[in-house]
Order: sequence, then C-alpha cells, then structure tokens
Amino acid sequence: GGGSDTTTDESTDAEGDTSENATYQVAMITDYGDITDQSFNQTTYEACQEFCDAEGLQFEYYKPAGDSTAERVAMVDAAVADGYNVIVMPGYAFAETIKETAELYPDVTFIALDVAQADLGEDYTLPSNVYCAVYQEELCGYMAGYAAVKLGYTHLGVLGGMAVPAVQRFGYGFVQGADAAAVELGIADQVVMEYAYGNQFFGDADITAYMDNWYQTLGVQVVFASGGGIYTSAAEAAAKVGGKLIGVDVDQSANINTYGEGMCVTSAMKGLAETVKHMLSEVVAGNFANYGGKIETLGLVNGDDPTANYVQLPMETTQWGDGFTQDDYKALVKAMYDGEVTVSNDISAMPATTITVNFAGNIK
Amino acid sequence: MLNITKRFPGIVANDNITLQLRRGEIHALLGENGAGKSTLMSVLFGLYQPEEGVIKKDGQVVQIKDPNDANALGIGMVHQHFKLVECFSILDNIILGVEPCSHGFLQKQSAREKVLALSEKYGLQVDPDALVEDVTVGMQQRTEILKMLYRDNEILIFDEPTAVLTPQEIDELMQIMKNLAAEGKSILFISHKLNEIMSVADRCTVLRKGKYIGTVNIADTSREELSRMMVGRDVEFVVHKEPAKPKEPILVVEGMTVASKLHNNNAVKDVSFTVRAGEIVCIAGIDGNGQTELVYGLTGLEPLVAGKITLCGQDITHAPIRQRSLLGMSHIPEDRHKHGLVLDYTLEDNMVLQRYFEPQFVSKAGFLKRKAIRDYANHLIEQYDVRSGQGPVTVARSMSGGNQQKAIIAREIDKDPELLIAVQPTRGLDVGAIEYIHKQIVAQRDAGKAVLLVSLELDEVMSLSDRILVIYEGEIVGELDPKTTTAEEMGLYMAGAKRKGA
Amino acid sequence: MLLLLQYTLIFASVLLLVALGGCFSEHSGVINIGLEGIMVMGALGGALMMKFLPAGTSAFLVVLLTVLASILLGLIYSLLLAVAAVNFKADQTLVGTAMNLLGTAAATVFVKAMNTAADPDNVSSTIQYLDGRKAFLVDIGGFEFNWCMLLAVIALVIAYVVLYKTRFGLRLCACGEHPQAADSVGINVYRMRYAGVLISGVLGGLGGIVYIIAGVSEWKFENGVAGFGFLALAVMIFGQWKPTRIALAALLFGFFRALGNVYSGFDLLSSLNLPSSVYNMLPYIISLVVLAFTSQKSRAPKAEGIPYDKGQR
Amino acid sequence: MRREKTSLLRSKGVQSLLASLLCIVIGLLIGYIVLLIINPAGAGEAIRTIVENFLYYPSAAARLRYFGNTLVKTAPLLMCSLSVLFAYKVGLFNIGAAGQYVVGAGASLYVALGLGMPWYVCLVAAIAAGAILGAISGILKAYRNVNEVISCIMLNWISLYLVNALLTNVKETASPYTFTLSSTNPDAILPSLGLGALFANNQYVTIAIPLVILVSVAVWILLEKTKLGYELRATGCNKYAAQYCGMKEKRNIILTMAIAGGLAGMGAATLFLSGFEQWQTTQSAVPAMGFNGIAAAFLGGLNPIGSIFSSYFIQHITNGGAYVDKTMYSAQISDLISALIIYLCGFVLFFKVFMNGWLDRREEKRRAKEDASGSEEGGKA
Ligand SMILES: Nc1ncnc2c1ncn2[C@@H]1O[C@H](COP(=O)(O)OP(=O)(O)OP(=O)(O)O)[C@@H](O)[C@H]1O
Ligand SMILES: Nc1ncnc2c1ncn2[C@@H]1O[C@H](COP(=O)(O)OP(=O)(O)OP(=O)(O)O)[C@@H](O)[C@H]1O
Ligand SMILES: [Mg+2]
Ligand SMILES: [Mg+2]
Repeated sequence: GGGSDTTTDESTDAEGDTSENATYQVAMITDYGDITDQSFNQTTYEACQEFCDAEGLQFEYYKPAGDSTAERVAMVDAAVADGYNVIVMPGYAFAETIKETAELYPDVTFIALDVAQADLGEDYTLPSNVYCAVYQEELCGYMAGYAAVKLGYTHLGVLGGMAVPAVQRFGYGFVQGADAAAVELGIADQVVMEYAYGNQFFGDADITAYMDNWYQTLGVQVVFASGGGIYTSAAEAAAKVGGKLIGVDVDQSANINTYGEGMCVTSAMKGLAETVKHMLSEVVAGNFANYGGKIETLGLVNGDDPTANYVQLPMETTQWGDGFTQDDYKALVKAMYDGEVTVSNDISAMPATTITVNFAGNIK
Repeated sequence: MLNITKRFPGIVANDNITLQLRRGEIHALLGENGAGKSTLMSVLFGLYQPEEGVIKKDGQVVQIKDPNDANALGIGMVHQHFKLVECFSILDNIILGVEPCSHGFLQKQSAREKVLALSEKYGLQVDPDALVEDVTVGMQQRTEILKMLYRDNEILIFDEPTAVLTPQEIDELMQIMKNLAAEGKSILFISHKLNEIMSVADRCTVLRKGKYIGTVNIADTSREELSRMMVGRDVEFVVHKEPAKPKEPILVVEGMTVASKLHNNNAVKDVSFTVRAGEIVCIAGIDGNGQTELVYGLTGLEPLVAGKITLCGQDITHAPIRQRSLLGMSHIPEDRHKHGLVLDYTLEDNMVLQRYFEPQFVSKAGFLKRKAIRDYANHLIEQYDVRSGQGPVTVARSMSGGNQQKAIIAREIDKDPELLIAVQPTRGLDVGAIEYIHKQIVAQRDAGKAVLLVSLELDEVMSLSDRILVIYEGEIVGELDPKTTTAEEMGLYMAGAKRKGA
Repeated sequence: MLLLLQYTLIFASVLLLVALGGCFSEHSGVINIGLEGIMVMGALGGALMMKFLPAGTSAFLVVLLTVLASILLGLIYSLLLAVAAVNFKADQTLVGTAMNLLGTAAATVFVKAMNTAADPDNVSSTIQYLDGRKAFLVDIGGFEFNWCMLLAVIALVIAYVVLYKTRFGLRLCACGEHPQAADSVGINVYRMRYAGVLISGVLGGLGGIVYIIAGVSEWKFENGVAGFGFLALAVMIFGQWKPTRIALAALLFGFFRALGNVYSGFDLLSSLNLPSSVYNMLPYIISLVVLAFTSQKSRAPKAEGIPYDKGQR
Repeated sequence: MRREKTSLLRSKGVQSLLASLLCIVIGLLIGYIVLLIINPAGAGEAIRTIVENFLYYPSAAARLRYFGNTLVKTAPLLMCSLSVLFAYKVGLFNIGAAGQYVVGAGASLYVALGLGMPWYVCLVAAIAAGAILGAISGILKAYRNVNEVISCIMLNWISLYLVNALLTNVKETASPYTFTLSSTNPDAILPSLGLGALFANNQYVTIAIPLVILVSVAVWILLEKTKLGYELRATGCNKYAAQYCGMKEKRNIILTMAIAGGLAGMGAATLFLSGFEQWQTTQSAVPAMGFNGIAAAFLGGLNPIGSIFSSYFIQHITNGGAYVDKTMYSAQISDLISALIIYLCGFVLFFKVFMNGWLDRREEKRRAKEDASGSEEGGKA
C-alpha cells in the first residue's frame, strides 16, 4: 500500500477565502508563453501588478496549461471561480476566449488587449462587459523608420520576434516610414532594408550570428529589434561594430545602451502600461460603462503634443539630429494625426515600397 | 581451500569442499556439468565470495575479495568462456588490469618486450598487435595463458581449456602445462575428458552435485574409477543400435559454398553430400571449421554463395526458413539460447515456436488458441519428461540447460520431420540427459528419418553415426565408416593432416 | 567569411565538448540521452557564478570560476544517471529522457524562485551575465575569439590521450566493451562506469555554459538548450565514438549551423533563397543518411546500455 | 491465508501497480519538498491543487466540463504511451513517438484544412503519416542496423521543421496558428455522438475518448492474444530465435515501428481533430506529448490497460499544475513533478527485484521455522 497523501497542511478552502471587502479583484491571463517574454505579457503583468499594489487590490495571474482556446477559457473560469471580477487578457489569441466566456460572466469585466474586430469576426458584437484595445503599432513603427532614414541611415534591418500581428504591424510600419523618408529625400535607390523574424522572443547564438552577418557582412547600420528579449542578440552584434539599434514597446534606451554607449537611436513606443493602468483605474472609478462593448484602436489622439499619444517616440532619448529634429518629429505626428500621412495597418503582405526590402522569413 | 561452501539462489553450488594444491603439481578437477567446478575456481579467483570456509596459501589464511587479491597472491585463471575484449589488441588484453604505467600513462613498450619474451620462452605464438576479434580461438587461448604468465602467477587455473582446441593444439597445451609445472608453478586443470586428465595430471579431485567426493593419485587410478566417482554409477559410453538401413536420399547438397562472417574467405567451400532416410550422418570436425555456417546454409539462416540444396526432391536453395520447416526440416540449433528458445517466453509458447501458425493453434481471425497450445505443451512435457518449476507456464529462462534442451528436442522431433539436423545436441548436458537424447536420435533414424548430426565430441560421433563426414577448413576432407575407423585416424582428418585420396 | 569561421568554431566547440562527454559515458557502457539536461544544469551553474561574481573580478578568475561552476553542476546532475544506471540498473534511455525534462523544469523553477526572492516583481527565468561573458571574449582583428574554443581543443587533446594513452582509458573502454572481462582482471566496473558518466557530466556541463555564452549575455532557462544535447549525440555517433572523428563531425555540424545563420552573406546561397528550415534540418538529415551507410559496421561500445550485474555470467 | 497474500504480492500486475504507486508518491513528495523550499506558506495547498485538478472549480458543471478537458488531452497522451509501449514490448525504444505525433498532427490538419476532407479521412491520414515515419526508423533498423533511438531523435526534429513548413499553407499570414476546424471544415471535427453532453456540454469531448480506450484494449489483445502479437514479441525478445523459426524478423521490426508510429500519429489526430488545439507553425521544440508518452508507458507498468490510468494520471497532474498559485510558484512546477515521476520509473525494476528478494527472505524464514517446528515434532514422535 502506502498511497498516503503527502499534503499534511490543513489550510483553508481555496474557494471560500476571497476577501469580500475589496470590490475589485484583478486577474491576468497569458495567451501562450509566460510573463517572462520581456514584451507584451511582461509589460501588462508589471502594469497590473503596479496598479494593484498601489490600490491595494488583489491581483493574480493565470497561465493556461497549453496553447489553446479551451485552456484559456479554463483559466477564465478558474479566475472567476476564485472571485476575480476584472480580467486582463493580453494577446490577439484571446478572441475566441472572449466569444466563449464574456456572455457567460456578465458581471465580470474583461479587458482584452490587441484583440481586433477582425480577430473576433466581422459580425460579432462585443458585449458591454468587454473592452478591447488594439494599438496602432504601425504608426510608431512608421515614425521610427522615418526617423532612421532621415537621420542618415541607409541600410536598415528589422528583426522581429515571432510573426504575430503586433510585431508585424511594428515592422511593416517601419518599412513604410523608411520608404517614405527615402522617397522624400530622393534616395530610395540607396536605401536597403533587411527584414527577418527570429521566431522567438529571446536572443541566442543563432540570432546573434545572423545579426553579426547583417552588421558586419551586409553593412546594416541600424536594426529595429521588435520582439521582447530578441533585442539582446542584435545589441551584442551591434556592440562589436558600433552599430545602432531601435527599441520597441517602451523607451529601451537604458537597456540597450548597457551594451554600448549611444547604441539606441530611438524606440517605437506604445502606451501599453499606461493603457492598462488607465483602464483599471477607470474600472475602479466605476467608469467602465464608457468603454464596455468598444473596440478601440489606440494611436494618435493629439496632433500637437506627441507625448499624449498612445504611440510615440521618446522625446528625451531619441538621438535627434539635423536630418530629423524634435520639430520635424512633431510635424510628422501632426501630419499623421491630420491624415496627411497615412500608414497602412494591413499585415497580410509586405507593404509595397520603392526602397529595396530583402525579406528573409524566419531565422529559426 | 578448506570447507568452501557457496550458495546461489535455490542451489548449493559448492557444499563444504576442501581442496589442496601442492607446489609444482597439476591437479585435475572433475565433475559433471553443474557440479560446481567453475564456481569453486571462481571462489579461488575472487569472483565469488564463499559463504563458508577459508582459503589458505602457504599455510596463511588469505582473503580473496576480488581478482586483484588473487593476482597479488599469484593466482591466475583461464576462464571457460574467454574474458577478452574483442576490439582490443592482444597486448592490451594481456596488460589490462596490470598495465605498466608512469603517471597513469601506458608504457606499452616494456609490456611488449615482456610479452614477447614470455611467448618465446613457452612457445606461445601470438601477434601482440592483432585485434582479438581477428585471431583464431587457439591464439585467444594463448593470450589468456600469457595473461596469467604476464602476471607472474604461481597458481594457474585452466577451466576447460581444451574444449575449443584441435588435438594438436591440445597436445601443445599439455606440453606447456607440463613445462609450467616443472618450473614450480601449480596448475588446477578442469576437463571432462578423462584421457587428458590421465595423461597430464598428478592428482584429481572429483565433485558431484556440489559435493566433494574424493581426491585420488592419477598413478593409482583408472578412467573407469574416475567416471564412477564422478557420476556415482558405472557409465555406459556406448550407444546400442541396430545397423542402419538407408533408403532414398532426403537431403542432397551439391557444391554448397557459404561466406564467412569472420573473414573474407568462404567458410564452407564447395561441399557436396547426401543424407538418406534411415541413417545418421555425422559432420565431424574441430570447432570453427565451417560446421556452423554449413548448418546455417542448410537451414536458411545464411544465404548460399553457390550450390544447390534439395530436400525430399524439392529445390530449397533459396527457400525461406519457414518453407524448409514445412517441407520437413527440423533443426536442433547449436546455440539454444540464441536461436532455440525465446527465453522470456513461457515453456508452452516455446513449444509451439515452430507451429504456432498452424490452424490447430490459431483461429482464422488470427487469435491464438490458448487451450490448444496448453494441451499440446502438456502432452510434450509428459512425453519427453521436460521438468520445470511451473510446468507449461514456466519462463524458459528459469529452466536448467538440460531441460531447455529437452524442450527443444521435443519440439523438433514432434514436428515429425523428414530430416533432423541436430547440432551438438548434448552440449553442456549431464550423462543421463545425453543417454536420453542419443536414444531419441537413434529412434528417429529407426523410424526412417534422415538425421544429420554435427558434433565436436569424438565419442559422440563414433558411437552415434552411421557415416562420418570430416570437415576441415570448410571442406569435406574425408568420409569414414565408424565401424572401421579409429579415433586417431579421424583426428588426423580433423586436423587436416590427412584427406581422402591422399 | 570570418564570421562563418567564428560561428563554426563556437558551435563546434559546444558540440565537441558535449559529444566527447557522451563518448566517455558510452565507452564506459552507459548510454547518455540526458546530455541536454546536463547542459542546462551546467549552463545554470556557470550563469549563476557569473551573476554573483563581484564586478571587477579579473577576467581570468571569471573564466576559471565560471567553468568550474558549470562543471560542478553538470557533474552533480549526472549523478542522477550514474546512480540509476549503475547501482539500480535502470533503463538508461528512460532515465536520460527524464533528465532532459527535469533539467529544464528544475532550472526554470530555481531561477524564477531565485529572481522572485531577490525582487518580488521579477518573475523572469532569465539570468544576465553581461560582464561575465566579456571575460570569455578576445577580439582578434574582427574575429571574436572565445576562450571556450581553446577549452574545447584542450578537451579534445585530453580526451584523445586519456582514451588511448592511459591506463584509465584502457580500463574505461574495457568496461564498455566487455565488463565481465574487465571484472575478471580486477577492474571495478561500477567505479569505471561512474567515472564515465561523471566525465560526461563535466563535459556536458561545460558545453552548456559555452552554448549560452556563445551569442548572448542573458539566458532564459525556460528555453533549455534547444536540442543541442541531441545534436551532440548525433555528432558522437557520426564520429564513431572516436575523439578525432568526433571533432571533425562537430566541425561539420557547426559549419552547417553557422552557415544557416550567415548564408545571406554569400551571394550564391542567398540567391538560392532556401527557407531557413532547410538549414535547420540539414544536420539531422545528413547524420541520418550517414548513419544509414555506416551503421552496418557500427563501432558502438558492445556493452553499452546493458546494466552490469556482477552475479551474472 | 498468509500464503495467499504472498502470492498476491508475487503477481506481476500487483507488483507493477505497487511500484508505480511508489513512483507517484515519491515524485509528489519530492515535488512537495521543492515547493516547501521555494515558499513554505503555500506548499500544501499547491500540491493539493495539482492533485485536485478540475476539482478546483466549485461548480459541478465546471468540474465535469474540465474533467472532460483532461480526458480530451489524455487521449493523445494515451496513444503516445501505447506507441512507446508497443515498441518496447517488441524490444524497441520508440523515443520517436514525439515526431510521429508531430507528423500525425501535420497530416490530419493538412488533410482537414488544406484538402477539406471529412474527419475519418483525416484520421487515417494521421495514422498513415505516423506509420510511415515509424517505418522509416524500422527500415533503418532492420536493413541498415541504425539504432532506433538515434534515428528517432533525428526524425523528431526533421518532422517538426517539415510540419511547420507544411502547415504554413493552412493558416492566415498574420497568425502563427492554423485555421480553426470549426470555421474552415466542421466536417473534419470528430463526431461527439452526444458524449459532450455528458460533460456539461464540453464541445471537445468526442468519440476520441472511447476510441482510444478501445485502441488500448486492442493493443493488449494484439500483443497477448494474437498470432501477430506472438510473432512480434518473439522478434522483440530474441530476433535470432524469430529468424530461426521462420518468422520474417525484418518485416516484424518494420511493422512494429509502423504500428507504433501509427498509434502516435492517431494520438495527434484525436487531439487536433477535436478542435481543442490549433497547430502553432512557429514551434521551435518538439511537443512534449511524445516524451510524456514514455513516462505514461513506464508508469503504467508497460501494460496497455495500465497505460490508460497512468496517462490519465499524468495528464491530470499536468492540468492541475495550471491552477497552482502562480504568484508563489512558477508554472514549470508540474513539469518538474512529472519529470521526477518519470525518473523514478527507472527504478521500477529495482523495486520489483527488491520486493521479490524481500518475499524470498520472508518465505525462507517461514520455511526455516516450519522445518524447525517439523523436526521438533519429529523428535517428539
Ligand atoms: N551466478 C550464478 N547464479 C546462480 N547459480 C549459479 C551461478 N553460477 C553457477 N550457478 C549454479 O551453480 C552450479 C554449479 O555451476 P558451475 O558453473 O560451477 O558448474 P561446473 O561444474 O563448472 O559445470 P560445467 O561443467 O558445465 O562447467 C550450477 O548448478 C549452476 O546452476
Ligand atoms: N546465472 C546463472 N543462473 C542460474 N543458472 C546458471 C547461471 N549461469 C549458468 N547457469 C547454469 O549452470 C549450468 C552450468 O553452467 P555453465 O555456464 O558452466 O555451462 P555451459 O555453458 O552450458 O557449459 P559448456 O560451456 O561446457 O557448454 C548450466 O546448467 C546453466 O544453465
Ligand atoms: Mg564450468
Ligand atoms: Mg560448461
């Protein structure tokens, strides 16, 4: 025999002990991967954590047993069963999960990031307890690409993480921006862009080798590394030849510059953390009704103050130069806000360009 | 060695055995299979620890916990099954365990010189740089002997060293042993062959079923007495049988050539012979002269390079094994563990190994008829007196070698074959079992079957066969009649010294 | 061109070290499928050492201590295999497979727990070793020399000498070929097999740290070592269990790996426009094909994978 | 009475069961100790959560539903374990179940999404793909003497890259996931036959679950009751004996690997054709399902029926791991525990030998006692 239970602990029942005094309890669920991706999941997690700590709300995150809608739904059920009534779900893969659970739990508030109408299906109407936000990464990608060419770089690279929609929007935006700037400067025939995905959100020797090849053999001057921790490989390679990098998501200059002084040209930022905190505070303040049922594309909301937008370049740390000054940047943002400059968010194919784009697909 | 007792699960291999070895003597150890000779020697050599008893050397009690201790005491052993690393050179095998080293690095040069000197001195011809897997059994044995001499051992144990040698090689070995003894080395010599013991040993200790029977001076004893001590009764070495009445040819072999796995030469070269119904034809020869390959070729385990085989009038040169079996060929294989049995199967499953596919044992849908198999196995077990712990459900691995062999013989004979190929059917068996098997084989012949016997034992060949074909280096070098030939003459053929027509 | 050489050498170093480890284990008679897990553990040991060494430690000391730490952890982890395979006669393939799963899981759990303990907000399974890695590198005119390349060469020479020129090597191989024979001349087979497995732990652990510092300055332990342990096994078999051939095989595999990453620097290859999966598959396909042609006369140690039982004859 | 107990303990099945239970208990115990070291506060609850799995949910409907989910994922695991077990019984170590599972997934999804075939065609395609991959290892083994463990490891990686490349044809450019079956080809979803209703309308519960149990039984029957099983096992135990008695040992090796591969391939189909999961074409590691299959096979005492329970158990604790409080413990903790259990499975043989030795000693003692008392009585008489 000897099938004795190893748990000797007489702890309280898991289901009954949720603190009744707190009105809101926040749960976050990852789509796949962990909250260690140095990207989307991690930023969302850190924002939720920070907000809940500050507000004294209970916070927990759930990681599904596998990469499937069924298992994501299971985590929603578990979170609700545990008494969580605000659920933050970062990732486009949550579309089906929303469709399966939102109506089941009308009292629970869902905040889904990066889930677009297209993901949900055109004829699906979002219930009023769900809010979806999609960032217009293509806009800040565009700004970064535009800035890079204007700053005099003519051989650029895009190193994406995995080819997921957000990463693709960043990259295609960057391509369009660089193209536009090159055409403006009349140097479209001289500007070349390398483009590849690492197929992972972390760097390793293979990716570093690939980047070394870009910087050393092909002569790439600046790489837009958009995919969580994959920038580390690009930074290693750049450090050897004094190459440059463009960060993503947040102002990454501090991180990137540890590899080499002045390595980070700029970062294509999106206000992920801000939105998460903002939404949570709105929920806590009881204002969620203003947002429920909406799918918002978060991009430019202010033509005059770029820092008020969801997507932007860092004012402080961008290496402004004669080719592209802060004022040029402001003008660009204004033009984009006014619709004089348009950026396509179509990720079904590589944007058509005048400059040469060498698309290499996945590295691994 | 005083009062040695060694037990294995379920058996007392050595029961209170005392053995004294004098300096400079050749002391033979005699006993049936499983009497405990190898075990006793393994105890002396430190491979096993005895449960009771002590070992004294020069009057001192010594502890032999492993072969290193034995070696330190000057005890060396040539094992029944050689313990050589095949992909090592002969030199490496000799020095393994006592390598001459400086700072852990091998100093092969000094070792080589010593080995060459030893091989010169004792006439043990070896090529130190050849790989063991490439050399003959004889040279492997010389390597084993050199291993002992290299270690400056004073007590040398030879466990059945002659079983694998040619008569000439045996003579050489006997001479070497005498030389060694003359130098003051003491030798323990295990053999089943009484004439060898009579010719070389000074004294002989006899074991039976793990028990000590006695020690006698060779000068004061005879073969008959030794064998009586060994088995406990008078042994009849002769098989009683009527003269053969050969009828139509069953097996016709023409120009058969089989490639060798060991070397580039062919193992069997252009061999032709016929086996008729109602006769026992024996292939005699020293081990390694192509018997194995000859049988593999006949039974289909190996493809032929050239030649033609006809069984009961049908050409089976390229027939698959199953078809040969269905045509009436039965095969008692040389290696019962490798080919003859699925050791992890039960006895009953092994009993139907050659006929599990017959409608009586398998339904149309492909399901085994368990009950039919059980009944059949029980029938064979009873008829052939196969003894085992749990009857038909005994796992074959746990059965004694003799009973394993009986099971195979039951299976092959009950197939009612036209041709029975029996390869060393009595190897490793005690006399009782040998008598029984010999009777079965003769009964098959008398029932009008053809029997092809392959044996290394001269006695078996002489007493059982109706016709003897001697094989030497893959060729049939002579056809002899057991009634008119002598063992000596046959030995000459087997050693290649004589061939037909010459 | 220089890049191709550099990455060929560094990948080959990893493969060579780990494959030599496997080679020692198999020559002693124990199949080591768990090299992948051992690598992860070695990587963990080295990464921890680099993380906790105070800034300003001399480069030599960093390299030395890091290497020692990874060796130590690899060694300890390989005990799992040694105990199971030698003392308990466990199925070696099963144990190895378990060790691979266990290595990554345990390392991740450990690093996460450590990170969270240091900073409750840090939930990553990443260890950074920016300065530590620099200690391993020397720039020689654009060629990034890594001391580990030298280590690999030293390991190769030592492995060759040990296997073919020393008493230990002779005895080790005897245990993998014919343990009964080794036993009969007084060699302790169990001890030799322990030695073989532990050496594979040493070299596997070393290979682990070399792999994670080959290209980056931080490692996320969730990712294990991405099949390098298995690739090293292929290298070992490809090299027919002989150190010099293993070295050649490692160079070949390293070359393809490197080529897959830098091919776009060669006009011919980049114009071929092969998908990257082709380069990824290539080493495996080649080794499969080569195995098909060489395995008939496979020189695998005869007794490998078979537990040695003193009582059995 | 005592003798009966002893013979029960001697029975192979009971011994396997006890050994497996011992593995589980020790595995959980070590897991518990690890949890204690990381954070003593929640260790008890965490280990209970892992063991409880779906009982985590307070509502009966949810429990039922997630019991269903666990079963859905047990199906492929069971198939992989059968694949490993089948080969092992025939003397081959099919570490390639992982790769055969991958090609099974690739074939079933491609046939479903790319060619628009109904479920049964997809199922057959998966089995065929797995069987072909298995047969490649078998052919290499039979004709070229390539160790199957090595060829399987190579083929695992090759299949992963091939399937990733193949399935990029049946996905949206912007997403790494293949199309869902429900939107693209609902006919390819395995029929539920009302089984889903039993599990609180779990749409993923399909005939796959009874099907794999049937397959387990079939594998058991095939191995133990049929002529083919007799031949295959004989080949596995002793291929020379198989050759000697006229079996086609080469064919048997290939057939074994093909059947093993077909089982693993079918395992993938049972999962992917239930619509439970989509293939992610950017996967860079071979799915763990096949490796876990090794664990399940050994934990189940290498018995097809035992595998049903061990597969369920492993899937149960793997799923349970998802409910562990992630702010205290990392998600890999359940991987750790199952890896420990697999490792301990290596000691099963030792447990059995140990148990037999213990029984022997006890019996000897008893016999000695009986002898002693017997002779005493004799003395008196
Ligand atoms: N390792 C072992 N484990 C269990 N039983 C053993 C072992 N070795 C030997 N025996 C048993 O001990 C007995 C004596 O065996 P041993 O090998 O000493 O016989 P032997 O006299 O050398 O026979 P042979 O003439 O065949 O060489 C046999 O019955 C055998 O079954
Ligand atoms: N490990 C073992 N356990 C149990 N019985 C054994 C073991 N090893 C050998 N035996 C048995 O011991 C007996 C003698 O063994 P041994 O190996 O000396 O004989 P053998 O190899 O058949 O003889 P020969 O080499 O003369 O043909 C055989 O009956 C064999 O089955
Ligand atoms: Mg013997
Ligand atoms: Mg013998």
